[in-house]
Amino acid sequence: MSDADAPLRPPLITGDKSLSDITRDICVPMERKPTGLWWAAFLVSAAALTVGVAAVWYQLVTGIGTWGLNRTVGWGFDITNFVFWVGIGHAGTLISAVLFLFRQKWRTAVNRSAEAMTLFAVMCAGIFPLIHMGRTWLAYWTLPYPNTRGPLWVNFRSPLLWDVFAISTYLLISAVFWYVGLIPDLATVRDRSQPGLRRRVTSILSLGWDGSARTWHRYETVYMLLAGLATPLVFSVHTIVSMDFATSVIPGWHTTIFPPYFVAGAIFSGLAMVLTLMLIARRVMHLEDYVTLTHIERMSLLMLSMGCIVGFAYGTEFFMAAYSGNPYEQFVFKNRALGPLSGAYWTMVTCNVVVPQLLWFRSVRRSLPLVFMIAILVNVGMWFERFVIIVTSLHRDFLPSSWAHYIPTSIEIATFVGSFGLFFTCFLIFCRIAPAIAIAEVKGAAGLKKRPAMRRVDAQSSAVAPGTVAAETAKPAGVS
Amino acid sequence: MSHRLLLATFEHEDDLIGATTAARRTGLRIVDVFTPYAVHGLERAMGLRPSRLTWVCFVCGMTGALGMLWFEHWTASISWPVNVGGKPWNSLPSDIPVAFEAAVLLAGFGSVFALFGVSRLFPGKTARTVAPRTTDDRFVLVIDETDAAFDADRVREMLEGFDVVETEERVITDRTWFRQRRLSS
Amino acid sequence: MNQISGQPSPDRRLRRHTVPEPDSAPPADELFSVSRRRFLEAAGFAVSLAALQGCGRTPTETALPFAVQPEGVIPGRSLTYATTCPGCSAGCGLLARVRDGRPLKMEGMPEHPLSAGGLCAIGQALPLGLYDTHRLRHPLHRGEQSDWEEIDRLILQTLQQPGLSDGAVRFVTPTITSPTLKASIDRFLSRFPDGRHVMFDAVSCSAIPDAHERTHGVRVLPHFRLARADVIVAFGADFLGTWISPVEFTAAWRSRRAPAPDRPTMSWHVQLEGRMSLTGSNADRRIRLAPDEYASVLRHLHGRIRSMAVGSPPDAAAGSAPLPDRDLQELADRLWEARGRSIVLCDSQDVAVQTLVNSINHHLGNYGSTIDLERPGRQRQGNDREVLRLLDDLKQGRVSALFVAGTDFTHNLPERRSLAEAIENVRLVVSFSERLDDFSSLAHFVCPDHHPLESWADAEPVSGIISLFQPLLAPLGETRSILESLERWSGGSRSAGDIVRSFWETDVFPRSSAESFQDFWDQAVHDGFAEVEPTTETPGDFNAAAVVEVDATVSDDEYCLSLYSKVGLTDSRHAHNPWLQELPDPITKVTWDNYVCVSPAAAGRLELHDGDVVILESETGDTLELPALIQPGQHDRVLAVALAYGVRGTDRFAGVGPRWIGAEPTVSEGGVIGENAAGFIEARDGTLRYARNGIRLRKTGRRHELASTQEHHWLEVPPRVAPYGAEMREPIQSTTLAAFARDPSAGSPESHHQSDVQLWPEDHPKTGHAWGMVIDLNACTGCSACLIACQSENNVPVVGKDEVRRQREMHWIRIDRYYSGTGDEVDVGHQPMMCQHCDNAPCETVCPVLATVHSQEGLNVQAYNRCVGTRYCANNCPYKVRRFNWFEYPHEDELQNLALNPDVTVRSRGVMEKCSMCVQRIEEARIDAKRRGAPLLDGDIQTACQQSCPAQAIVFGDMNDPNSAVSSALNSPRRYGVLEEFNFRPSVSYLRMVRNREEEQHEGGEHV
Amino acid sequence: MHRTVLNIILLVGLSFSLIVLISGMSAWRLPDNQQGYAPPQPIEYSHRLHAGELGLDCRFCHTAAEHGRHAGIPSTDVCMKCHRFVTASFDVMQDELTQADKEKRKPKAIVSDELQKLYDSLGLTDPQQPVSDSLSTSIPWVRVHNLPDYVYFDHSAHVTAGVTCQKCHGPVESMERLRQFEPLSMGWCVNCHRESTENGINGRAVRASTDCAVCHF
Repeated sequence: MSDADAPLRPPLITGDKSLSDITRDICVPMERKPTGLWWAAFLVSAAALTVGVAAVWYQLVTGIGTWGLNRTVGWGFDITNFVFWVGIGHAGTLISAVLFLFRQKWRTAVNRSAEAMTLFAVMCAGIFPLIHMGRTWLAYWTLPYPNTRGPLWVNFRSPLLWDVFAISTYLLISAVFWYVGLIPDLATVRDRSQPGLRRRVTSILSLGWDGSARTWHRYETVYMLLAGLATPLVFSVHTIVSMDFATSVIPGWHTTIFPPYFVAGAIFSGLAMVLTLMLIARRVMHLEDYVTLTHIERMSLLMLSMGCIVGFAYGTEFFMAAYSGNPYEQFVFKNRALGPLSGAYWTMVTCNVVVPQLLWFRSVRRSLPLVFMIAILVNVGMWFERFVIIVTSLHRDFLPSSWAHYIPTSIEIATFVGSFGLFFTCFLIFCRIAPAIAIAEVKGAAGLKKRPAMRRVDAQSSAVAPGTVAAETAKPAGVS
Repeated sequence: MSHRLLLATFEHEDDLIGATTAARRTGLRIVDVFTPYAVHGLERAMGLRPSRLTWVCFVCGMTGALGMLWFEHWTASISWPVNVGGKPWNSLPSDIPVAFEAAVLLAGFGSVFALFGVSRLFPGKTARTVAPRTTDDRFVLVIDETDAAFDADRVREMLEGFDVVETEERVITDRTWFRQRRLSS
Repeated sequence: MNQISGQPSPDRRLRRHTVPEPDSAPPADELFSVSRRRFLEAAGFAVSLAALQGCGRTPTETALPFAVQPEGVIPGRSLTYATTCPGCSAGCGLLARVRDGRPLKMEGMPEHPLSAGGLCAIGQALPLGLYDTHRLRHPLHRGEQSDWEEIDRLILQTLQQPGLSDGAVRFVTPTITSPTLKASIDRFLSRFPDGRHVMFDAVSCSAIPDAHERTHGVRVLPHFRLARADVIVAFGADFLGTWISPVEFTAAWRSRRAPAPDRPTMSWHVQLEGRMSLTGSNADRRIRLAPDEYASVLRHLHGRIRSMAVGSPPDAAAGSAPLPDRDLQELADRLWEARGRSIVLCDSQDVAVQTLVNSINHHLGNYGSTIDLERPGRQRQGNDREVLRLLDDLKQGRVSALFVAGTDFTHNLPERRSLAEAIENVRLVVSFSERLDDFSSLAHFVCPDHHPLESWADAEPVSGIISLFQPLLAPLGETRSILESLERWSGGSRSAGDIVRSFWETDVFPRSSAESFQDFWDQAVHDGFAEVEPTTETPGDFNAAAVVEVDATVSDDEYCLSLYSKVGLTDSRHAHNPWLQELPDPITKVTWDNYVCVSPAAAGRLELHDGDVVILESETGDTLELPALIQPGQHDRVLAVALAYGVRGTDRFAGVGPRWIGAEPTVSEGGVIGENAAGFIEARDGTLRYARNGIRLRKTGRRHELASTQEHHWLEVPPRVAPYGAEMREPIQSTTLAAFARDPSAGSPESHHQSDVQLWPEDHPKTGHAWGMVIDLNACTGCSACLIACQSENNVPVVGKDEVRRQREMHWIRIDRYYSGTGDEVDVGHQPMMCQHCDNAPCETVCPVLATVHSQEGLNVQAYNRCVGTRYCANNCPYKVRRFNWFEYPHEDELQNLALNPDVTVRSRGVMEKCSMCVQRIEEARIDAKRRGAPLLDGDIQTACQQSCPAQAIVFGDMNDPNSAVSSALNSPRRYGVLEEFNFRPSVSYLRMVRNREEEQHEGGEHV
Repeated sequence: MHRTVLNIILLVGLSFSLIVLISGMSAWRLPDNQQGYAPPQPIEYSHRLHAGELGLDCRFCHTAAEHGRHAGIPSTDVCMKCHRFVTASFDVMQDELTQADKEKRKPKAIVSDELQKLYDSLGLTDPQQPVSDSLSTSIPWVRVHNLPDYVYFDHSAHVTAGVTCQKCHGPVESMERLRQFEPLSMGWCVNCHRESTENGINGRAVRASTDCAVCHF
């Protein structure tokens, strides 16, 4: 339904913009010199990144022993962070692709940064399985390439190998999706720029885009295909990530509920991250006209519903454990809630289930500070969810003799901080070098109609039947 | 061979679509339209057929899925069968995730590269924008003046009915440019 | 290797010494380097890395062949030599596998009449003690490096000084079972008018021979024949762990503990003890009794048994017993029922108490059946009265020369400081220590003895069973056998080999029935031991008058301290062996420390937690600061501390394990591992007492983290998180003998049968061999010998205390020790746990790179060089037996690296490892069989853990061979698999534990 | 016109470099592949002469190959079995004999340079002298066939199964200086194992397992 046809809905873009206003508004922030705020943010992120790089370097040189893992808890911060970042990475694609397929026009305000976020989050995520390997330098052995060892292939039965394919496919497809979306905008930037570096780079990267309708026509097809591919991909990736646990034998991991549970969690955490970033970007980059309260409210509602789904999953896990009659399973869940790591469990429940219930109130949804706070808490809670799933299941499994504790070391924490550093550094650089909002899509979705509308009547005198024109113009922008 | 073209510039997509539809109705040969964003309905106005890139995507996806399934089966039970956890040689269910990923990867890349190929998009290509603002806020309709149905006055009148901002006649000789737009070169 | 079979095989003939003796002693400085060079040659393929790099290839490696090939040496194949274990005075038979000139692996000798194939952790750890850079390589004169000629000259010169040679010359050794050495010492001392040989055992049982002197007229240690005992009642004696001859006793004890469905009988073992010992943890009935209560209970028991035997009235003056009357009567009745087939053992150092024990055994008619005085043991000869007299003499300044060999004299005695001062006044102090220990740092001369694997010696642990030590390699340093040192100082010049050989010719050969000495000698060298006529010391008749009234009053002191020796570290000599330091104590599972064991009740009173530092204070004002450890099953009044800690020089382990910013050193620089508790040994009535009253315990508020390999010790899950109806885990299944007699499969939980249903088609039929293992939990005592055997065989690294504390110990086989019951009365179960080689292995499925897969013979194999280290396999292992190389563990000590088994890859950082079921041995045996052209037979392959097990609890073999030992063990009704209800299909099975009890089973099987 | 010429030149250049590249590929090896390695040895020992021309069996010197894991580099006293008497090449010694015969003198002892190194290593002044362990030093032969530490190859198992030495070591009897003939990569081993299991060795059925633990433990 077109916004033009639905006057009750508030407009997606406020502030009475023309097409070139949109171009200017979006391009100017990246053409200006960076603000002090940007620099401050950048320095903080870069410092965090440096800390992370140092920690990873030390770990690679010295050994995984610099992490707090042990013979019982083989995964801790590493895979927690991995799943956390993958989860965040999912919202980007979901917002971009799923909302595209559902013709939700408000996505245009956020899809570019959401996609970039996906890309950077998946980068951060991908680093963890790499560095968590005892011999990172042999990571390429997980690829089935012809070799002189027989050839010795890989184990396609291992969920970790599925992960390799899922994560790399996801990274590549996200990157392509993002880049394809960026091409017309790069052309716009190119044509705005003075001769110089920016122009040279954008003209290479825009691949000679000239705005031809024929190209646009194919482009739209491919974009829709990519969106169509990315949607099941998102589901498959987190399904596969969940299978790392679900296909194992460890009580607390071995459960069929994990794929939908993980996907819901991923969307949840992703939405929270997008909200967090959008609220910052909106403020910092003065995009109040593009990221409106309506957007925020809709995202909040989505987050609320995801929070409820996740909460339902938590409950279901307990029900299934109790109902299964499997003492190991029952123990793991009781141990989660009441054992030595119950703090993590209750943090998770509070942040992910209890706090989001505030979003039932419209006043909360429309209060930016509150929404921001809730989004941050959901991020925290979702990190703890992964921690709870991984560590509390591992630390006390079948044989009591091998029960163990897990305390992260400074190196692990520094690595985690570093992943945030990487994410924000990349994001801040992205804001400086590429249009943070999809210009062409905003223009297309803005529904800028000709004023005054009566002018169209004049056209009747020409060879065109007015009714046809009106119908044909309205339709594609609307329901179809 | 060169073509003599008429470039009509608009400010609004409504006008553009109106003008394009009108031009096509009158039998004019629409060489191309240049827009800053994907204008919905334009393809219908221009009479463009649905893109066949969907087929490319489908074929690539199927190739990826079937190829990967075969490869997984071949490596696990023909090339070097290894007993992994007592699982049967043919572990089809565990082959599905990777096959799916391969399908998506190949389909995605296949269709994007097909798009680049068909639309002649490649790094280093010099963009031949007909007007600098077509990537900002201008819509340009390009009509073949060489065409037999072209009547300069009627066309101009029609365009003005759609609030044309500017019209310009231009001779273009780039053969590639023609070929892409299915003009004889 | 088929040295196990009775028939001499070609390999057995190779058990001769081929290593040249260092008789033609080269000049002093060169000795080490020359032997090193020769050693390198002997290594055959000792490979030196040259830094030359040709054409971008890997560095050039040179291969040095022998110049002259010794006969019988095939590069890369090990030879087995029969010798004797020098780890303690028990004298177990040893088969040393020597590969390319390096002794690498110590194995038990199945033919040996005492040890019967087992070897304890100490014996297994010998190679690391051999390749120890901290062993002295030169003789020392007043701390300075010297040479033997100089030393000999100076010592002889000093000995001739007037006033010295006619003064008191004392020669201190621990128990010497070697007749040759004893003769040499006697010969050396015979030159002095007041020369005396004093035997001092660091942990002595002097009261037992003393009591026999009183009751039977001979001061001997009887030979306890546990294999003949149907009822064993032990007061504190940790005979399965550390007491006298644990390997022999374990084998004997185990022989009576194998109930079969058709013969459901086993011995009844009651342990009365204060602390929780390994033996107590294996007893059918364990009664908590403080050491100062032994006398009272023994007196009551004695009274009852005597009244049954001779009809005299019960001991009326005994007062009230600290034991319920019902229990006492049961003990007395069952002992009496099994008279002649029972035994009462006691580790008390009170001679009066031991005479009571003798009297009980006498009335039960155990002498001559379970207790052998005709062929007495010589495994403990220490005489505390003489030691105390020597200490007195030293303090009075009456000793002019002191020679100490084989023991760290001052370290193991109380009042170390005054003793050290007294020693300063002795004019000649000579130590034969192999390292600079506490005493040798006081000595004027240190004349380092060879490592026992480097020299000739002999031993007669039990009268009539005499065994040989033969050198397995040329000495690594410029050391000298004590036999040779004494020979030089007595004016002779023979080599150690000659000394032993000529002693055997004159003194041992006449006791044998062999025709010629050469044959006798050759056979003895080949077999490693010989059985000869015992040297008889006819015991007199039982002297009832010797049994005196013992003071049976139980002190009402708050605490009673029990000093004990720890399994694996019985002696301060072994404190330098990192394998033994990192060996988890079989009961507490703590490594790298000693500590005060306190009962849960006492800990509750003082609000103590594991690792809280406490101060022990004796009545005499001695103090000891140690971390506390809460020990379930310990008597509330008992505090237990292990001896043989706080050994000088153990700060060498400061650098053990990985080094990184978060690492804490195992021991601080200049510190020692643990604290020496010898200061609390009490000398009373002519014996050294290891139990004393009047101890005060104080909490300091400081903490000292203990490194334990087990965090949760109970079969019960913590009640707070226990699911309803599943409060207990069931890795260890057990039943009672009564239930077993009714139904041999009693104790099997209903729901836990492995299902035969498979979800998918069976694509992997095992047509060839199918390797499997069965572990009899009824036999396993938890002694942990297998653990060190595995470490030695499989190059398992030592990781240090900090890593153990982080729960990253690397042992491939661990002994899970579970308690069940309440905090006071607990049952203990020991369960060896290693890779179960599941047919449906969860680890294999999840490895992305096929680094762990299944072999066609049912092994779960791990290809280290393929592993990328995701640790997913370890996470998915339900038994948590996979071990990850968190760091590159140090291999900088080149000498220590010689202990590495060249048949097993040394794993690098970042790869997973685990039990391989000694696949290198399987492959070796397979190739051997192929070479012989014969099929692989059951018993051709023995895993390292199986070989070492003194209780023979582990059986390994081909499950597809219906006649193999493992197949018959698998058919036992006691068989079960851990977690088998999950259908992992483990190749390792366990045999359910049977306790000799009457009580009914609980619902669904009794747990431990 | 110019463009066409340029295109032709480019095309020719491209195909030329492709040919060079492809021909170079055959000489290109993966980092760990030591195939073709033929380092100079401390003594210029000729397998061609001993194993080829004189027809000595490999196991005459490499005695351990049948009995143990390592084939063994022969100990130096093995050389002395012949070289106690043969101190130089046959032709040179023969010439000297003839010459001495002609000149009616005792033949001079002729010792070749390479064999002199052998005698030096054994500390012999006269080849006829008995070899003594105390005087001798090992000859530092450079290892040619060198598998990684985590690979356990057993010579005796292969020799017993009937695998010829040449199967892995190549035509050593024609090599003046020993050269690694085969790649000795894992794939090479595995393929031989597979082939042997399928076709047998010398017509005898064998079971050459491809389990990891056959070589890696």
